[in-house]
Amino acid sequence: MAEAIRSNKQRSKELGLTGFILKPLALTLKQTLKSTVHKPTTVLYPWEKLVLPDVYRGRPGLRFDKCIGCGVCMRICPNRCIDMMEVDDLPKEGVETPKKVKRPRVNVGRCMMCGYCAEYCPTDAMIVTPEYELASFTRGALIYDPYQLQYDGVPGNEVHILEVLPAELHTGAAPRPALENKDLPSLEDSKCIGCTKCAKACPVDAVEMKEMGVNEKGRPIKRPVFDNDKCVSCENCVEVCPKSALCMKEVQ
Amino acid sequence: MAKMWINMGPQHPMTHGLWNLRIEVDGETVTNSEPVIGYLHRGWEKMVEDRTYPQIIPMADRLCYGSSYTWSHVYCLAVEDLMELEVPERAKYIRVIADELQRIASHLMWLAAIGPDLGNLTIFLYAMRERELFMDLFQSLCGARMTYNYTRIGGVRNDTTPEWERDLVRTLDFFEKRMVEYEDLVDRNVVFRMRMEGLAPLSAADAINLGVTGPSLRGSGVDFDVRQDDPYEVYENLDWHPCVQPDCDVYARYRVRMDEMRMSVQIIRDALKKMPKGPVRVKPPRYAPEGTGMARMEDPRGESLMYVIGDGTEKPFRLKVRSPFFVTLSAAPVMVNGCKVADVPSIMGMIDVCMGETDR
Amino acid sequence: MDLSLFPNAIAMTIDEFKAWSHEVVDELGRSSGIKRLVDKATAPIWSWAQRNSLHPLHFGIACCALEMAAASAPRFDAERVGVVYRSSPRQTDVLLVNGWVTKKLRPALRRLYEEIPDPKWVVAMGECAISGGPWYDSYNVVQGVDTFIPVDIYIPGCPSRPEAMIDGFLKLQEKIKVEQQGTFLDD
Amino acid sequence: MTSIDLWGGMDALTNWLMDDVLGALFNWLGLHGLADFLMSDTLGTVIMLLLIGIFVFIVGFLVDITMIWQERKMLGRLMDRRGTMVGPLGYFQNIADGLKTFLKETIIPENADEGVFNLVPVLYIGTSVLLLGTLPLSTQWYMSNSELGVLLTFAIFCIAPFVILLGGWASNNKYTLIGGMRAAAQIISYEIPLFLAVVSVIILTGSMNYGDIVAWQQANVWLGIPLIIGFIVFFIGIIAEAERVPFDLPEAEAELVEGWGTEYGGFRFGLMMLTDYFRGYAGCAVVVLLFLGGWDGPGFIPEEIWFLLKAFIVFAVMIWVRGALPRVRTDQILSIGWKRLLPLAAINVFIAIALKALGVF
Amino acid sequence: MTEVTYLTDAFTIDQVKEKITSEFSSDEVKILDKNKPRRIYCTADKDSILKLCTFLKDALNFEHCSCVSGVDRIDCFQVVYHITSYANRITIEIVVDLPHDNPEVDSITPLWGGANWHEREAYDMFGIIFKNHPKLARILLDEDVQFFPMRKDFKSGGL
Repeated sequence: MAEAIRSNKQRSKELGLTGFILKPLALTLKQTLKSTVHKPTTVLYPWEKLVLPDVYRGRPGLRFDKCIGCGVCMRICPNRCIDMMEVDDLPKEGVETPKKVKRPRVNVGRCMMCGYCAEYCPTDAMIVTPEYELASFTRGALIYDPYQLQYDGVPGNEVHILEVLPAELHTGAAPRPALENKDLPSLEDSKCIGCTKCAKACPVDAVEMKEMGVNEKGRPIKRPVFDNDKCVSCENCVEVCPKSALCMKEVQ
Repeated sequence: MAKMWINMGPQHPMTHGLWNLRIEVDGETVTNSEPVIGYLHRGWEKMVEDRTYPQIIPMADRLCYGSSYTWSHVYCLAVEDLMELEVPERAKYIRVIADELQRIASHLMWLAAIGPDLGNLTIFLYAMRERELFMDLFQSLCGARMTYNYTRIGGVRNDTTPEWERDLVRTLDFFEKRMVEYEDLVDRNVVFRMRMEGLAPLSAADAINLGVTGPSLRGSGVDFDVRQDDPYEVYENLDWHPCVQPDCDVYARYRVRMDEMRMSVQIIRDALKKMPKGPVRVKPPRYAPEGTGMARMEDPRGESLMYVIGDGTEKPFRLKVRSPFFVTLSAAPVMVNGCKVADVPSIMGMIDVCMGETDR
Repeated sequence: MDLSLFPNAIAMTIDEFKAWSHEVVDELGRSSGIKRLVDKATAPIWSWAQRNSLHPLHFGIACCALEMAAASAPRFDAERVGVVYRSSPRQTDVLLVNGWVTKKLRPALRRLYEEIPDPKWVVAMGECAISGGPWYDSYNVVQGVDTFIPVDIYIPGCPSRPEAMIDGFLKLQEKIKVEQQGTFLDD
Repeated sequence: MTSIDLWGGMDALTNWLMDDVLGALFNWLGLHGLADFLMSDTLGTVIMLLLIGIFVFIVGFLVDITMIWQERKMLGRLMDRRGTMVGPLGYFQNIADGLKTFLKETIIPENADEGVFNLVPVLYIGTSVLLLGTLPLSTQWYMSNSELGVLLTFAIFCIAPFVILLGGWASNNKYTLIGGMRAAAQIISYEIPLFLAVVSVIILTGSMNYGDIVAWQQANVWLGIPLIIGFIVFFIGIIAEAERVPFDLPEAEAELVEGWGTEYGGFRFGLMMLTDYFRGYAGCAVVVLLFLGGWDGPGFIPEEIWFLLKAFIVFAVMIWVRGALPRVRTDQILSIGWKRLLPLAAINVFIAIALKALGVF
Repeated sequence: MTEVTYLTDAFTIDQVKEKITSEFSSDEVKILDKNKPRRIYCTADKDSILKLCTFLKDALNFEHCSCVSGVDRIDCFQVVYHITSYANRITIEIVVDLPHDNPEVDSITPLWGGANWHEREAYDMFGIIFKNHPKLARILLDEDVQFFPMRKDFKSGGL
């Protein structure tokens, strides 16, 4: 280490003071000539625009048809600026009265563009868009409803999680997308009262109620059964369960 | 001249950020000074207590916006220490590369800031032009210019693409040539040297006692660098050495940071060669165990430390941030007393102001 | 005012004379319609001048201040659009708020707003200035600058890109073009 | 050496205007008494002087606007960015800046000294514009061609620092007070080497009139070559005089917010920024007149164009120095002035005496 | 200017541990058995913290006080000291419990100047009083603010 210190001391002396101010003057003259002969490195913004990489996180964008209204983005958003909104579905040919669907509405005036909604979205409906020219005259105009939020992005805009489980880190396992090692809801039989709320709440209806025999008053006892590969671990059922009989079982 | 108190106040071109240096002036020389902070206090540590562990990473980016990557990195290190989570080897190398890139970008921001302080706008423009190159690198790696949200607990967000590594090498070569230009403009300029040499001496004993760390400490000849004395990630098996300057004036602190930029380029090149293949991310547990976790790291401004207490839920019970500039600023009166009013901006500029981490 | 020699002369002090003559000239211009004509004719010139030289205050709060600095860097040179940072509030037109406003800063920012001479505008840059952004539940951050200063342009982005800031200034120029503040003859 | 004959032209213009147009009109109307008064010589000379003053000011003003544009554009290119782009080549940016200040509300700090606060801009701008009157552009294009031209110029140049001191005190702001005191401190440091350099020029040329100096230089050699040391000392002194970057302590951006001009807003600030460049132009003009042979150049270009070309080149060097060097501290400028510039200036005077005594020139 | 090099009398972790245990009785300073490279964890009693710190600074050349953090454990307050030694390359984490009603502890600013602002911040955020601290005043919040924001019983709502 001592050797390193002395070399730095010489370095500052060896830089020296050649000609007092000639060096900076020469440098600035060279730069002036260079940027007058061929244009300086300025990007003339309103006319020339930089091409941003697909990964760039401008405002969040929504692919309307891919969204299943599960609300994972609402839960993961650190700023709580996403909320689900009942809107009519996009007009399709065969359907006259579009049915009501839940889609995210983003308050862009509060979103810190961290990209979490795109990362944790199970169906890659929420994506990151390279749009940054969002200046507006009023604060209200910054609350984008699902229709305004639409953006038909390129596959590069989707954000995927490719991770490995801690247990199999040294076994050389290839990283797998998040949905393969997702946490799954598990049922505590004693608390469940069979109210079928979780079945209604599930956006991908991966929950169906099965009769498990009859209780003492003769009515059939219904217990939810989870179809594990359909489930997107969006925890709607865990939240809506009145007796909090469901909890997410972590995959370690 | 009667002594009078001047507020180099919250709105002042010298303060890069919002703080107020009250100096007592007798004519032109400063006799007493007292920094007043708290203008940017947003209660970060209180807000962190009702967010889950992954949600805090973008918050940690916004602690010190000059070097946001290093802060989310030290947060992830602290939580991994709490959860005893092992990070894949490739992720460690990528984190070190991103750390050193952020160090260069932060030092370039500091170099840009001292320009207007000393009265010359050219160095501001040149340094910002190079900083754009590094922001492009980060932009194509993780999608944002300044607040990257790139580390995750248990690794990094996405892997580096071969094109990105090619751009990285090309940018580093180009940057080495531009470093010679900065030294032409500043080191070989007698007016800059006149304004910097022999100014605000901070002896090694004072620096250690006052808790100053990082380039300001190494400018006083103390050979302490967290990457070397308490190595984290993969700094042990990279060949580099900390840059130290023996004479403890403003020029030494400037020299240390310029050498550190070159050292960072050397570290990145070495890390790129030794980076293995493999996964970059591990699925973190959702609930942190009861207990404490602590991590220390070499931030461009000094030693940054995070102390996290987990209580079994998915939110931290307490998260304490030790900001290097918070302590260096408390040592500011020692440096500023006795110098001229015209020197205060150059001294303050040289210790690389960042108010986001100071006021939390 | 001494009216003893009224029909022939009136004794006035300087200030009274100044006020009186100002009043007469104003009255003359207003009644004869010249004032409106001159204002109508010169309005586009003033609005062109105001649009093309918006000097924001050299006042950085947080991360968006770095992007404001990057906006005047060689790549996105803001001086092309007429944006030069002045360090004294007396010589600025635009108060660019670029960061979160805390309780301690609010009175200082309000005083800064008052110090800026009259045709002035406020641009809230970044989520923290628009709505308190990531610090929505902080005990010390004001949730949005427009709670205590009238804001003209909101530029989202955390931090907003330098181009977004220049885009914000271009929108501010459109706003100035539409509502022409301040006329030549009335002050 | 072709040059625009300002006085002859103005004489003809006033005569035409007075005698042929107005005089004939009033004679036609039958108001002979008024017509005679209009045709009288005294009124003619007054009107002529007025017109010459207006013309000289307009040319000075246009050159000044061009210099502001040159500074912003060249500084931009020096820093690898585009500089101003409003209007053709960015020329209208200064006009926009100037016009905008007309509409700004004038604010006077509440317990500032009202009278002095208003008087300072008047004095500062007045004396700086007065400088244009003393500087000839060519043999015929001048406002006053007095025998003691050089002395008059430097006398007017030195008024401004005291006005700055007054302004700094009047606007009741701690920063401006320090800014004003620095202006006073700065004037002591560079004045004496500046005048010694001028003295060496006068020793060689023998007269203080600009016309004679330039004529002497046309006859012999440009004074910049024999008195190269004096030229450098003078150039550094003029940069300090015009308060440009290496020595712009009174208006130091970094530590004193805006220096002494912090409290001036709106129209006053616009004119004061304009005046800084008036003083820059006057400084360049004196450098060209004393050391670079004034309007001495090959014949096919009029003398004024030669003069302005050299002035813009000298101003370009000033911008170049501004781009490359940071600001100097107050005590450092004093030490430079006394320890470095004064000996050089003294050596330069000896050289001048030696050249004169040996009869080389 | 002497360059400070740190290869002189460095101690290993075990030497430091047994020096501390030899110096202080177990109820004053208890070393926890959690061990990580270059880290020592221990808890200390309220009154013996100043004695421990002077011992660390003088005998075991711990030169740098990295961090002093306050914690509100609902039933009691805690002050956690992280003290680093450049020579031994060790960081020691000392946890001190304080009663919840009047949290008071000796200040270590006389030993390390760096702890000055950390202690002022702990006072500002939690109301922990540090005896004979040179200037114990609020540092981040305004002087006239009455509440201590980081305490668990203070509910922070948007302003």
